[in-house]
Amino acid sequence: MKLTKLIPVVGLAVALPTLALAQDDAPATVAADEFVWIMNSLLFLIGGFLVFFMAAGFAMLEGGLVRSKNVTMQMTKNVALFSLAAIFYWLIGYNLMYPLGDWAIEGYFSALFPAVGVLEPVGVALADADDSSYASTGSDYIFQLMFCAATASIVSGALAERIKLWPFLIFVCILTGFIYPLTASWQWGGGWLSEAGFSDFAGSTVVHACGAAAALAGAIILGPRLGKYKDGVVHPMPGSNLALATLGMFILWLGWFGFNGGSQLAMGSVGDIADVSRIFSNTNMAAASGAVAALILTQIMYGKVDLTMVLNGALAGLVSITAEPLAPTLFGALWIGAIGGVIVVFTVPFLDKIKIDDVVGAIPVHGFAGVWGTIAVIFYGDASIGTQLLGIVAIVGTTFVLSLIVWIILKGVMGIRVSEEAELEGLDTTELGMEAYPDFSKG
Amino acid sequence: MKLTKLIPVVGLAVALPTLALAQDDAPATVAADEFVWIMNSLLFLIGGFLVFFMAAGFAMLEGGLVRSKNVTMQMTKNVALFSLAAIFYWLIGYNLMYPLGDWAIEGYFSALFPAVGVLEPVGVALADADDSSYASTGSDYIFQLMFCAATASIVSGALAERIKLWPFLIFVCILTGFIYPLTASWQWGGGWLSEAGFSDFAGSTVVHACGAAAALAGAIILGPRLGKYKDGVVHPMPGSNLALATLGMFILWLGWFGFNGGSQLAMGSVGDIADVSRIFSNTNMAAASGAVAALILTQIMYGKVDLTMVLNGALAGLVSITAEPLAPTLFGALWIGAIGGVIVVFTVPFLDKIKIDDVVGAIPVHGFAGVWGTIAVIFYGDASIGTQLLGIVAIVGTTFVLSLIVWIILKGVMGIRVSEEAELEGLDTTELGMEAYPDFSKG
Amino acid sequence: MKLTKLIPVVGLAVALPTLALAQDDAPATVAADEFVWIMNSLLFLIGGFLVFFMAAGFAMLEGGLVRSKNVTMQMTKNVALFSLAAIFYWLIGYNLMYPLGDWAIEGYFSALFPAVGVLEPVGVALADADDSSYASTGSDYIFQLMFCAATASIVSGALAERIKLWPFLIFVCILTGFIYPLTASWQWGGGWLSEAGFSDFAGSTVVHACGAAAALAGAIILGPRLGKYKDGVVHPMPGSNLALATLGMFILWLGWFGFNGGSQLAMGSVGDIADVSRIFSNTNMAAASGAVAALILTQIMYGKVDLTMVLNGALAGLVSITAEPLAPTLFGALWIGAIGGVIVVFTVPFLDKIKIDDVVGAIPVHGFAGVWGTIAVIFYGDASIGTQLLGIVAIVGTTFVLSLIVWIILKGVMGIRVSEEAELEGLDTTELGMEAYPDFSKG
Amino acid sequence: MKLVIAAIKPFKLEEVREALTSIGVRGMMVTEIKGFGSQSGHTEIYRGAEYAVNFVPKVKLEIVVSASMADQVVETIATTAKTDKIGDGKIFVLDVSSALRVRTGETNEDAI
Amino acid sequence: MKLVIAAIKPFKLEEVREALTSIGVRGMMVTEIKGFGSQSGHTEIYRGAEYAVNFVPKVKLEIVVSASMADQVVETIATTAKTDKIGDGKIFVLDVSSALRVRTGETNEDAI
Amino acid sequence: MKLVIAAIKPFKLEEVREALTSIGVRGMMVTEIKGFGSQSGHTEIYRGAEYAVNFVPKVKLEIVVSASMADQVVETIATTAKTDKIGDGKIFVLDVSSALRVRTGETNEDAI
Ligand SMILES: Nc1ncnc2c1ncn2[C@@H]1O[C@H](COP(=O)(O)OP(=O)(O)O)[C@@H](O)[C@H]1O
Ligand SMILES: Nc1ncnc2c1ncn2[C@@H]1O[C@H](COP(=O)(O)OP(=O)(O)O)[C@@H](O)[C@H]1O
Ligand SMILES: Nc1ncnc2c1ncn2[C@@H]1O[C@H](COP(=O)(O)OP(=O)(O)O)[C@@H](O)[C@H]1O
Repeated sequence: MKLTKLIPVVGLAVALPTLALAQDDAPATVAADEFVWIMNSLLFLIGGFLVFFMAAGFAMLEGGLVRSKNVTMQMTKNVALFSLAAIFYWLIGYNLMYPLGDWAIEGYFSALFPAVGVLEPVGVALADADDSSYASTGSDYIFQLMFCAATASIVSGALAERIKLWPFLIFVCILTGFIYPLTASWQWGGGWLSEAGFSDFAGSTVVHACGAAAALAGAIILGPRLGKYKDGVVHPMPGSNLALATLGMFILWLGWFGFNGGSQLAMGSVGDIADVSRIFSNTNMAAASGAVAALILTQIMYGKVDLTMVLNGALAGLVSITAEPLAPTLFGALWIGAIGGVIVVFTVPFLDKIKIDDVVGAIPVHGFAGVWGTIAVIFYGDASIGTQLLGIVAIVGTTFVLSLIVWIILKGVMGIRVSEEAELEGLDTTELGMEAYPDFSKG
Repeated sequence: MKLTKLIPVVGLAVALPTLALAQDDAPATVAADEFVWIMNSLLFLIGGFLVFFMAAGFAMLEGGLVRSKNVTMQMTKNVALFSLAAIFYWLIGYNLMYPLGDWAIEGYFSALFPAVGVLEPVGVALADADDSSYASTGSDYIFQLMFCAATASIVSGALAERIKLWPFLIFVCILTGFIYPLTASWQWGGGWLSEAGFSDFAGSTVVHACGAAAALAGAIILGPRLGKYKDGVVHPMPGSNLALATLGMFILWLGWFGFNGGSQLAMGSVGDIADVSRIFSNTNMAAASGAVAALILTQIMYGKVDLTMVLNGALAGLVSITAEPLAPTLFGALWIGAIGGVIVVFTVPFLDKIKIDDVVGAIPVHGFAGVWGTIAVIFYGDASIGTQLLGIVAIVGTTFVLSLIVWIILKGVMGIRVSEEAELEGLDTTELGMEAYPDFSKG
Repeated sequence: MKLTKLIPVVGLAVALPTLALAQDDAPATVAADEFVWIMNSLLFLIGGFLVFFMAAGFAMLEGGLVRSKNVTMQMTKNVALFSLAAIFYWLIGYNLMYPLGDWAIEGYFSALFPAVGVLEPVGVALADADDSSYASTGSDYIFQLMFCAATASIVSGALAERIKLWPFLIFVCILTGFIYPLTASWQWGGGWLSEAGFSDFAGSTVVHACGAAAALAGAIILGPRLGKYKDGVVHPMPGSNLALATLGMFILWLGWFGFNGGSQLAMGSVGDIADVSRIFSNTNMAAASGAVAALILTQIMYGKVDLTMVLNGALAGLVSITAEPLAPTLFGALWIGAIGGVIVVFTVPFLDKIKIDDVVGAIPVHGFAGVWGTIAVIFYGDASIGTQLLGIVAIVGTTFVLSLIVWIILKGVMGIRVSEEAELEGLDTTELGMEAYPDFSKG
Repeated sequence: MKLVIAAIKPFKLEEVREALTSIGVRGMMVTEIKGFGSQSGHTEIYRGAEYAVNFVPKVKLEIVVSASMADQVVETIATTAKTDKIGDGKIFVLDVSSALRVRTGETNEDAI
Repeated sequence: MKLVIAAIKPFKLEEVREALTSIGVRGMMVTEIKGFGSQSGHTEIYRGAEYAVNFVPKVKLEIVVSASMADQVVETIATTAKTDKIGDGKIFVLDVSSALRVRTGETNEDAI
Repeated sequence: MKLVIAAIKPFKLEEVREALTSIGVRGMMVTEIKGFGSQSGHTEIYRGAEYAVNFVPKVKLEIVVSASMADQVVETIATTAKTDKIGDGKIFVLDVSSALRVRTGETNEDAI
């Protein structure tokens, strides 16, 4: 054998006791409860790194859809927002989101607020695990954290090219530390919404529409980019790098397998792994049909295919299936995703019509398609339209109002928008003093 | 514990019955057949998302090797082709490829044509699984789908910078819905080729040479880019972004671990996981030696290293080992991959000599190296040169002929090539009205 | 069922015997030792492909931080170095690093030198496995190889924009085939350092500081880029593509989950998977806090956030936690990573002050932060400051001296630096005759 | 005829183009340049090292117009591009001895 | 000497260069520009919003030649760059008072 | 006034700028161009196919100076940009009939 790093020896030691459980005459076997716990944790770890990578996907998508004079700033925001989300979700969010039945206000507000997230001790035994029938706290934590960060990524895209760095980051801390965990606790923390029977498997509303609501509030307070709606006409500001934007979309699609698949929360049984497999298949189908819907629709409506809409369409398909990626048949996933794709093609111009400037189409993709996906649960899952609407209104409404308040305060206190000159010259040189593509020669 | 999303409760419920199987006096243990089924499904899910990511790899590689005036189009094609493949493989391909012993024409044509793919019910029990000794249908489906989509990605690279969007996409539907599944069924569907003893572990021929054959047929009908072979001399049209192309190659390399590793189709036993490990090691070695071979060879032949050849070399190494990534020793993988690398360095100029314009070198990489890899099986696997050649001729020949017919029809019916002016000005502005890099400033 | 590829039949066959072990009256169950072995191997495979992807991360980070006239060269170096590492680690390194207790010089030099790496036979049974209580050799091999390659990636970044291709690649062969495996064997090969009680979980020193030491030696012998320190002032040479650099950082962050998580070397027990979960959480937290530290510090010190420092900060956080990602609490990971971020902000300019030109900040990130992380083990792990310093001095010192010798010889024999003209015009056109971004138009 | 060369701030391009169109200018050549001038020299910090930014992004307009129109064109650019901030730009006028429209073969005044 | 400035369609560059070489032109400066002219103004749709594309990609050639050769150069460019489609480009000629080849110090006619 | 146009090797830009500043030049326009000249035509191999590289990257400087300074500027550029290697570049001088500083409205000599 290879005498390798010292750790494994310890590691294996930990493994032994459990084996002892088996009778002596038979070979040591694996206890079912340990197996399930191990496999569930593994699902979260795999899902965790896949969803983590979505942070890169958002960054590339946004970096490709802003103008090159704002790319350094967009990169900075994306790296910073994920990092701050990781800190504030640990500091406050995690326990606010999961009260473990311990509420300050029953079903509405966790009693574990404020308290930092704590992991299980090193080499914990199943008996001492926080939840012996679920998965390791660390794996659950890393997985849930990624969802929280996603909401902030959604906001950064919508408000790009004009918002100041620090006010944006302060908002991110509040959103990821407080707003999202609060509303999410109502559903995934076992709060009143879950009691009410609201159904949102992986978060079309809990995560995506929530992020979109925060973005919408910000877009309203912040206002459109200078010249975007000059003289009542929409003046497009084309993205600077569509190859990068396409890469971002693909990375997000990849991450979504973890986003939805991991949300099965278990793969330690035949039924669970089969379900995760269904989820993978449906998620992929919805993304594909969303893209194809946008492809065909833009060809018909504009006479030319619009790549940026196709990218949004795929993402809208993904968001649409997120509320119920398990129950639908592949055909179900196809039409649910396709409608998501159709929605973006119509809502992107719609937002422009009402003069809400969403640089990357985050609100149509995560908001409108998110709402659609949540409603679509009624077709295959068992949910009533009533409770679905209730959940949408509750989460989107609350997030919107709270965000609006925060944005207004930030605006009043420190201002959230860069100077007119800075916006015109580009945030990279004016706010950060660093061009993303400084060379004379290409790159 | 954390009362999290409601789903897991269901999920865990599903898990319980199986545990009941164990005797009461002993702790509940894991049934071996369930364990194997779970692990095999997990292998497919991991392999599935890895191979999915190859779609992004192809997109970046191609986006980097075309000129910037055609990048938006190349991105559009890559997103669209994957999405359409996902739909048509479900609609027709999957059942055409896997007749489950139920043939319309014994060993040649599935009786399940046309029929859409269907997944196992939610929370299926092992007893009700489609195949209790294999893996979940959903996991197999998502994994196989990715292979199908890869064939279309190969075509898009070869025909870049001059083919019209829609005819190309129609071809993709036919290739992924019909042609590939048909020829693949002969081998992986348990058809006549597998009966004949043809050996192609992960598809050097079944997938890669198949895609290359379809691309070759297209390249012939479509003709070279304007000016590529003006006055009998080759006029290179350098790729616009070699950083992007390099990223694409790395992503493909990453995906290949899933492509070959997942093709072990099992990891629920010591022997299987050890084999998957061998496959990972051999796959990596072949890619490395392919790259090094091209590195050294271009230095010697041209006096300068050619990065684009090194990228192709790594990919050729990967394609070469794909037909038998398990049996060879690491040394075997090294020389098999290296020869693959050598092949591209010679066949890329060769294609130019016969005036076949393959923009990214897809035919040398996937075709010539694919054939080589399939033949190389005889050195380590147990396969006869005769049956290997039979399989190559059967699959490449059939794919080529069928594709040729489709291309000719498409050309006659709607035309497959953009106007001369559009090609000269670039497809992005003329066909899509959208530049990939529109800014004055870099990016 | 689906009659799919022929391999699985074989695969499953292999699985059967093991099940036979169970008594006949009870359903076949999974043997614990096999389960552990399978899960450990799976951990290495997942960790392996994640760490592999770091090669792409390094390539993008470096490609984004060099000037566009040197991007083709940087890509070539990154692809070539990984490929050569894969070959030389197999050829020599692996057995030099893991003597399996069989030393030529007890604790210092493996007796298995030189000998090529050999994998377990196809379909190996547990009884015949190289180590029945660990994992498959193939999985261990692929995982360890990725660590080895990382050291070379570190060097390429530091010496960019002026070093000749071939001398660099020769150094890579020596570093990955000999230097790293030798020093690493002292710790992970069960050598004298591990005996001495040195603790470096995933390699803050064994891997990162080692790579940094090799880079430092090279940077000293090679000298700074022309004009970098003209007239005693630092003349920054801004990176050409910060979007690419950001992507690279995110990919590295992703890979680090495999780098640290996989280093638990086991996940076949509740304790181990829970530990891997802790590691994931701590690794993520350290990266986040490293980024935030650099974010805040650059804002305070320079009045503007420096994205390149934030990227370095995240990486420094990752390197800092690598020596002990398991034991610390999340708060521990936070402050350890944050200090790592602070370190880069101060050491990047420090290196410039002493006129050592490190193009991408590899020495601060992997060297200084690596040393810090190794020392920080004493706060949570059980290690004495003495042995930690001993290990740092031993590995960094040895690597530095050996590298220095190699660099000096290379310089004397063939010269390691491109001509002044080549450096000024850029290595892409002069050394490789190929621009990375040749188009007039952007891209 | 005259060739009017103007270096202006990039974000003023669209405005200037509109103003010129409104006074009848029917064509121009626009180039992305780096400008050096009094605006140059402010310092930035990159990875801890302070350096002077000598070149700032500008856009160069080249417009050939009939001699009679030259002054009006110069004036229009001047008024539109003006922000009263340093770096607003410069305008130069040169003589053009002949012009030709490729498509029609028209020459001089008719060509522009 | 004369400075010939020509704005042509990018894909015509190679052809024009060859034609010019064949008549003895030994040097030129090529710049990527955005052109505004009669060709401009066609509309495209971006994310559902219609907008006018005012600037189209062009390539600008700057060639200094002896006065005697100027007309031939202009003519050669005109004939080669011609596609009879709108946007073919324009050619302008200016006077050059002096020229110098850096490497040799040769001046005027000898320098070009 | 005179317009000095110089095509030089990109890596000489900084040096030339410094030299010009030291003799009192207070502004210039810098453009990235592709140059064609005697340096052109060397062959490279791309994916196995040999081809002639006709255009090499250059940087173009455009500097408007008072007539009296023109010669000194030309000379300064010439001496600084010189490497005695082929492709060093060319310098051309044209007449400028008027200049204007947008910000202040200063004209001619005062504007440059
Ligand atoms: N003498 C000159 N020759 C050519 N271009 C010039 C000259 N002086 C200035 N410019 C151009 O005009 C731009 C603005 O000039 P600058 O001196 O920076 O601002 P201001 O005109 O307000 O003093 C410069 O960036 C440069 O491109
Ligand atoms: N007055 C002008 N001054 C400078 N450049 C011009 C002028 N008119 C046209 N051009 C250049 O010539 C190009 C072609 O001219 P355009 O009017 O579009 O086509 P056409 O010459 O066929 O009418 C324009 O894109 C622009 O770059
Ligand atoms: N007649 C010309 N008109 C305009 N630019 C020219 C001319 N001749 C040369 N140049 C520019 O000068 C650069 C250097 O000239 P070249 O002939 O290559 O080298 P050298 O001047 O040393 O012979 C060319 O790349 C081109 O940009």
